[in-house]
Amino acid sequence: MQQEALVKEGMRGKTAAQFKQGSPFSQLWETNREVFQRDKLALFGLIIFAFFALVAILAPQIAPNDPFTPLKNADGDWISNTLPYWLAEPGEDEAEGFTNTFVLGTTNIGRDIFSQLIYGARSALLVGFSAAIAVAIIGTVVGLLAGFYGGWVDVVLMRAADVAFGIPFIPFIIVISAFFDPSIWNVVLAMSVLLWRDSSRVIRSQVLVIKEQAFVSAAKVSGASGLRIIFLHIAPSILPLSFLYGTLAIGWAILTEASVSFLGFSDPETISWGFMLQDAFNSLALSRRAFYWIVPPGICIMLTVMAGFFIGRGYEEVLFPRLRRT
Amino acid sequence: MQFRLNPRVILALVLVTTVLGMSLGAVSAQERVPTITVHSVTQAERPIEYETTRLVVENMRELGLDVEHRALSLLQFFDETWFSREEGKGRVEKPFQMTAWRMVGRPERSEPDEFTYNLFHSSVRDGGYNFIGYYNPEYDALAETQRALTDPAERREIICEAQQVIRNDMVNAYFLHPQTPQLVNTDVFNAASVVIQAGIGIQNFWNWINIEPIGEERLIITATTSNLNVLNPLEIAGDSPSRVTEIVWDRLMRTNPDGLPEPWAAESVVWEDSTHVVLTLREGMTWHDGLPVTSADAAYSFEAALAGTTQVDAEGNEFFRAEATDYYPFVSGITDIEIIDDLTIRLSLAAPNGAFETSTLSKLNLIPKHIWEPIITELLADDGADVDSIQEEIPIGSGPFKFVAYDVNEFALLEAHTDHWSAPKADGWLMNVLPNLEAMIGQIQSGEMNLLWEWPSDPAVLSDIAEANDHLSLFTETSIGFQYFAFNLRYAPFDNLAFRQAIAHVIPQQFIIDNLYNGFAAPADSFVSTALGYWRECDEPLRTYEFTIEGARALLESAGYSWDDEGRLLYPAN
Amino acid sequence: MSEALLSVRNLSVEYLTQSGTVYAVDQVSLDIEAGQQLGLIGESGCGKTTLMRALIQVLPRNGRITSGEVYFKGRNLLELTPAEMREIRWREIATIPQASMDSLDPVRRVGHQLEKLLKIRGGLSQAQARERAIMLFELVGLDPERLSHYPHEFSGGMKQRAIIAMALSLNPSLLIADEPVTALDVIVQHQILEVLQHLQDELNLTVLLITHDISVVAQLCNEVSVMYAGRVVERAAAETFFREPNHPYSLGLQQAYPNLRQPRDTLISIEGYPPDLRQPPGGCRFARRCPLALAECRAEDPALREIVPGHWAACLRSAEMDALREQAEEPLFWRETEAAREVGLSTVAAEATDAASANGHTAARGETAEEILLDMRGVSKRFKIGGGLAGLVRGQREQTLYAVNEVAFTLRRGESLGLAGESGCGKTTTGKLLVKLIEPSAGEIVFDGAELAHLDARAELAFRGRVQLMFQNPFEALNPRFTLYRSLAEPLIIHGWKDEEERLARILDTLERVNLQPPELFLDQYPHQLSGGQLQRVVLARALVLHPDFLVADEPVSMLDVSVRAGILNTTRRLAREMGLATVYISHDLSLLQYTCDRIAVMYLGYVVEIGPSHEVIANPKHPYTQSLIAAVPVPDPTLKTEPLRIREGVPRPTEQVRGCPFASRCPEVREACLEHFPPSVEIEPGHFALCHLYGEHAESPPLSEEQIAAATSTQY
Amino acid sequence: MNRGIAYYIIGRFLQSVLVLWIIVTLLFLLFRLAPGDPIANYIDVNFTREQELNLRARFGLDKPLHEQYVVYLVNLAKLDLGETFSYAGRSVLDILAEDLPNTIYLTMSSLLLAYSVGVLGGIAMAALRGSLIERVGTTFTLMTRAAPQFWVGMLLLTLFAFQWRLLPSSGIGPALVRYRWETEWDKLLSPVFWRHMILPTFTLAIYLHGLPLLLMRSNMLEVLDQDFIVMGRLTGYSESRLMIQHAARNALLPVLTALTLGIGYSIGGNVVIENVFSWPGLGRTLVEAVQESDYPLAQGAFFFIAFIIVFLNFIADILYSLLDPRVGASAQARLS
Repeated sequence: MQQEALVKEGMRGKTAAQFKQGSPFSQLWETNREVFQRDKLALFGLIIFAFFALVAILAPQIAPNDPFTPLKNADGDWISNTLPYWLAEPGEDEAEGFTNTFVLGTTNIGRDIFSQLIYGARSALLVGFSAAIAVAIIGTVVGLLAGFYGGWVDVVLMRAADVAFGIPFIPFIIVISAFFDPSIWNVVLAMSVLLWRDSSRVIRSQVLVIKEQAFVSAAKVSGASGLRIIFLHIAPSILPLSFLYGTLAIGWAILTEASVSFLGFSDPETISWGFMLQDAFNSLALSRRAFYWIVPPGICIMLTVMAGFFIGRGYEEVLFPRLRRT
Repeated sequence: MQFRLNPRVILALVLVTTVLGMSLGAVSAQERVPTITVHSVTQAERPIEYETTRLVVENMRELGLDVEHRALSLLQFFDETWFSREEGKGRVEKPFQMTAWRMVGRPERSEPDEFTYNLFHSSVRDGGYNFIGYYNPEYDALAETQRALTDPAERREIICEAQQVIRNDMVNAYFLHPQTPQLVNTDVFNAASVVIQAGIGIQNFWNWINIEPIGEERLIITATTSNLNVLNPLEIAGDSPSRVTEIVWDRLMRTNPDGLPEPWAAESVVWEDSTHVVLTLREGMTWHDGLPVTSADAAYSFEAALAGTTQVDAEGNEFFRAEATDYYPFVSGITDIEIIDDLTIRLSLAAPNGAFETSTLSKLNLIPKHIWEPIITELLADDGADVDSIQEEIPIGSGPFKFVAYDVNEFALLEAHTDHWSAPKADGWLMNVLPNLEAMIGQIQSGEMNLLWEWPSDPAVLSDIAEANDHLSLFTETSIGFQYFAFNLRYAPFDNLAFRQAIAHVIPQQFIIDNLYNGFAAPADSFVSTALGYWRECDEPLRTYEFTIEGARALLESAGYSWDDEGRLLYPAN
Repeated sequence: MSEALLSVRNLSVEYLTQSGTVYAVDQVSLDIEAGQQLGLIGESGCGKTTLMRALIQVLPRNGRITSGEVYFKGRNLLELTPAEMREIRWREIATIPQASMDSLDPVRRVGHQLEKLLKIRGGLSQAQARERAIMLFELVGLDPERLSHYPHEFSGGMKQRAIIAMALSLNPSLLIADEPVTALDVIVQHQILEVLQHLQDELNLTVLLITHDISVVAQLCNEVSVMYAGRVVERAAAETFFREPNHPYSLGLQQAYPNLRQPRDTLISIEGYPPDLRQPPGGCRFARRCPLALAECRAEDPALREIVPGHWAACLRSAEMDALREQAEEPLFWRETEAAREVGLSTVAAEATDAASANGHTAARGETAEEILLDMRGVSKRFKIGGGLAGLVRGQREQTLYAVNEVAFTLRRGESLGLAGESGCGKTTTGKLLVKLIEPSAGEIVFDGAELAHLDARAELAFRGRVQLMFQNPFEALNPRFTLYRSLAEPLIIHGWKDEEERLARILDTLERVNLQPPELFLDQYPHQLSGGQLQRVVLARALVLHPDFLVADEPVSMLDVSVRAGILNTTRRLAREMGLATVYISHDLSLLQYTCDRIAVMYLGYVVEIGPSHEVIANPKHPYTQSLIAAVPVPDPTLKTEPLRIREGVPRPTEQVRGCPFASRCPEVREACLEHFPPSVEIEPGHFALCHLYGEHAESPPLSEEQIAAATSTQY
Repeated sequence: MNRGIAYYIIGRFLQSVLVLWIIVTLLFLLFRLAPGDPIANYIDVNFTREQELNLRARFGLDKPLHEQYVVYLVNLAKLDLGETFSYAGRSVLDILAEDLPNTIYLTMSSLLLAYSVGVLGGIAMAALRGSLIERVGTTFTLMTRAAPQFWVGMLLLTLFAFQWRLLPSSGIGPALVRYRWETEWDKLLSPVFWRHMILPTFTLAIYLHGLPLLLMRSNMLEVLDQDFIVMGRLTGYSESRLMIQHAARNALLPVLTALTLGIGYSIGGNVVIENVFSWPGLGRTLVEAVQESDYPLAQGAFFFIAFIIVFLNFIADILYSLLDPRVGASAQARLS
């Protein structure tokens, strides 16, 4: 019956172009969609990223003030240490010669905290995503090469990973930041130099598993070259793992950048949430109980990092279904 | 994974663009003033200095200048400024152009010679403090003259003249003397007994011995944010160790609260002539280990500072290597040390030195010969080690406080040396290292600490605290140190007086004092602080450079500078 | 039935899954009387394991019992509290779970686990537990010294023995064994069966044996139940069942697999696969695959009825069965099922060719007429493991694994050769050498006149186009991210087929040849959308799409359900004939090789110990090892009880090369010479060689005494 | 212990030595080839060129790079980390030896707290899988892992030290108490020391408990699905016995390894918290040394931390192979 229907549809006459070529990567999209469809938290994470990405892109439009320029009152003096308008005593601002419209108040040198928070999203996402991309790429390439070629390639690359595991993470980044230009890119670079270690190991072991699968041997028997096997047969299967480690690296990178900024080794020309906290700490916001200054950057860091975790967990559940809750 | 172009590549690109721009603009005869780099340390290291620089850089841009603000960590900052004075000789290719700088107010700097000579004399251009490369024979003469004079009034006249020259030449753009807010717990101490030293504040020798406990707590407890890494009478290690060494080891003379030297461990200081001085020790002084202080100890204190060996460097040149590197310059003018009797010695100088009492007799620590002679002898035999590698287990001095315990970079605990002829009123002295300012203000409020003298952050915080806590009294003293912008006078555009003056005009002195320092600073116009009243009593006031961008532009215009269509500043036509 | 030990009444079990409710067990009733050994047979997914787990109530979290009663010694187990149920478990009903290899806690010593069980569940003291543990180990044929070993130090057979010991530890009234010998090598399998048989006789155990392998049931059980799609479809005494199966499914199963003792020319292939239990079809659930199905079979759901006393079947035509049986035993008849028609098996061409080739295959071949395609000349493969700097940093001592040793044979065009042996004998490595997936350490492989080691890049590509490999596990053999079209096009793309339409035409043609009809239907599918049997056909299609000269099939059907194995074998065999393909089959299963191959080579520790025409090797084995292997194969006939083996289980690790005969340590016929001299390869009959001293110059060498044997074998075992 | 494991340990040891050597070499290159003169900050502005040369000679910086490298390796082998720039006459080892115990106390107490809470929490989460409590619990744990440690420290500091003045804010104790501590025992027996440790310990533990908790949870879930647990159920063991004695024991192995690794990483990662709470440990010294450009000290502290990490990675591997009988054998079993 089925057969007859097919013939009626004229399937017999179909040309090659009408069949799915089935790009090895076409299912990746499916996997990604599955992650976010299956896991509400992962979707929530994605929404958080989208939100901060939007904030970062539109920062100049959203931020009421320049994050660096101290705000000045009518006399030209800086409006420093102002409480958020919703906490401040009404009328105080007029007496001081300005109108308090500051959502989160101002710093000790009159910078708008809310605007800093918005611009902070830029460096957070920049650091997070560039580190994630670097980690995913390095980890994937290293894992693929080590796993596929084995032998000396494997030994060398995995010993390199061991070395990366032996290097203390935060101290390394501190030393790099202190020795070279204090730049957000140096922090990203330093993190990328180390963070691939986890992903490469996991990807390598996954490659070892896939490599042993019959379809890879089949490709070999058919005469496929090493590169063809790596990119066509193995890579598509381990890319979700790369995504997983990439998303986890987002959190790591943001946290690390914050820590390094906090210790004072970051680029002073770039506003980041870690920098804001450092500024607050060094400007004695704690003793002023300036929670409006201390709490928001921390929450923002936490949210972005958690978004990464959520998405990572989503991937984990799809990749390692054993952990799935039933 | 190239994330960022090497800054040098960027620099090269900028240079190429500049050159291109210049060749394009070759139709106009005049040349643009090239991009100026202004150095400062990072915001994390010194936030206020950083903000000031930002502000000034903004204003310089108003003059039609292309200005880059280069904020660096201390290490790199020094590399690119102090160590990069001249083209081709520095640690980096390009010599610095303009940089934020500061001179910290140390007690020994109350003597004007230090700044007068060291900052500007042409002999210290290559390696010394005159890193800006100031060269003015007329000034050199003034600096040398004041050294030789022993009469204060005569010296003052010369020093006033020197200040005039520097101010008029706009060698450095001074803008303020910081005022350090300091707190004393008046529940613990009698407020009236606090002694403030001019240009320094409450962290002075006189205060430590005079401040009077009135209650149960009889210990002076204070803190520092900086390193407390060595306690050595022959080394000047930094601010915090100096606080300890100056009270554990006595000195022959001491700078009094007004900044002038007076006899201390020496009962009398008698100048036989301008190159010979006789010093007589007080009777009955003892070292903390109980032995008497004798003239042999005093003489040995000088000998130890003079000790050293002649060595040959890699290129075959001979040089003298002093063991006490830090103190050697202070005593190098001494040609002979003579013990006259148990309490008396006589020093002979190679040349008259007006600052000898302040910069030598008030600086050098008296050290016990019985302890240090073996150490120095051993050091002289050893090529590698300097005296600064010595840390005594239990340091022995003869000062009003004696050593109890010390933990590197943690704390130093001293107790009163009750046998001292001027024993302190407090029972002891404790300084903790607290890099965390939050902890510091927590402790001063809770009483864990009762005297706060170092405050590298927002002064308003301390004044608020003083206001909120009845038991805390606020003291402020204008520092003898100062903040300024240093220009590299060797190269264009800073080799031009009008240009430098224009820059001086765009420094918003009062704004910085009001906003960045919250009023805790005094305007500066010279390397001699207004806190040093005596040396500022000059006939003529110093020239003022008020904050005016318009004025600065007018000044430049009258000096032949002009602006191109894009508003960029152009050099005068030849 | 009143004296039944266990009585299951109308039991239904469901699983809640994301894609719907699976009605895994549907209204099943079952009885086991004390002392009875009931074999429960069925394909995977028919609900037998679920039934077992439901009996003792250890269903997975998403499973639940929806109706029915389970009476055990008169108590309804389903009404017990969890604590009461726990008491029943193991004490009364002990279970040997499926995959029992992993059922031991990996981080505790086996003895500890056994003793703990005896103490906690059996209430014994430590000393008593120890004593009983030793006794139990002896009972199952394990050295009590092994009590202090960890599970990973046990071989598969030993683990299974340990599990049996644990199952017997509390003297349960009922022993449930779920696939107790699956995944074990044939000799080990035989020995475990011997243990079970022995225990049954000794202890008069009541056993519920769950398996897909009817031979095991034939050997162990006196009662048989067949499950299909969540139902019991037949129940009979073992002898009756094997003599006169009533349900067509039972009949099909019995005839679907080659039988070493009664070889058949063509096997029955039960095309299709069991229905989706999320939506069980109305009517008879087997109707789609049944050659006897009538229109009413699709409408009426047959109940399990007693046909003759003690013989129950759920088939509308069970009354006519005696008459239909002969017809139903004809393989071609099974091509007429609805499922078979759907995959196009009924097409006249396929039928004709399959039948023709099947009939022709045993015909003697003129050896001279055909050219030699492949020549293995003393090929060896050694693997170095560990050692060197890499091994040093990884902490591995250098070891050499002698996987394949001096293997020599030739293969002619169109000829088929079977490689047999236990796991670890080097047959898979030989297969990889043949297709140049790995390079030999010594010796030469000459393919069509060219030495494989010295091919240049172009020649190698050409070689790759002529040689193909078919894999054991069809679920892994295709890239899960490729559509079938892409998978099939890959070899063509690699070999420079640029024209897409030509590629498509070739692919469609090949799919048709492997009986996937209509081929277009499959092209857009992903592997996970196909059943195992279909997938294996796709794998075959991919192997053949380049029209190779030579095919290596590594355990081509071992992962598939019995019902579809025959279909794959038939198709492969037919196509090999059609395309003039030389074929090497690799299998642990001699009956399969006998069915498919012209010649059989038996491997042991990397050596070919015997090679010869299939019928010769099977009917007249010369090498003691071959003899053991053949003796170990279970027979699906309860009347033919297998003999106890004289060979010990366990293949030693081939990490050192022995001086004498590699088989000496296990050989029941071992002679003195066997320990000293490497055996000669003796041609006993024309084309039938054995690597054994029994036929060579040392044939008269005296047999070893027991002590000598013990000394000779202790080093390795 | 069989020969396989012994061989495994030797192999792992050699591997650790190799890794350490590479790290040490990288460290050398990093510190020598970084922009800026290593002794720039140390050279007094009044120094003559001769004095500077002398100083270089003292720190061995006048020799060619490869000679410096050899000297450096030889010294490291003798555990001679050189002299500090900024602490007069004190060797780097001396300073670090003083810091190390403090870092270890803080690390161990926080890890102990974190892992006890984490393991128990993980078991509870696994037992409660699917419940609301589990969802809230794991989300909270994720939050603690996502929150910057120093920020949590700042908040705790504000509340407990500044607002309520319940706990001291920094250091290990007032000098007046400390100078009487002559030995480590005096310190450890002093309640003052423990009071000072509370805030940093909790701050760290809040962060650290997440890993063992999540790991334990997922391990438990994985182990609970394994055949030997099914077997246990078949044998009639009670669920709680299975949960604790069988599943938890097996699930604990990776957590123990994580703990061993965690010690190393915590010592490296405590840097931030040590600075927030002015805890005189390796991390604070490292940051100060970097800020002060005290190269020998920074290099020494870095080496110390790296050494501890590599050593504990080694220990973790060994521990794992001893605790899990499969691992030692797997080196062999990997053969087939």
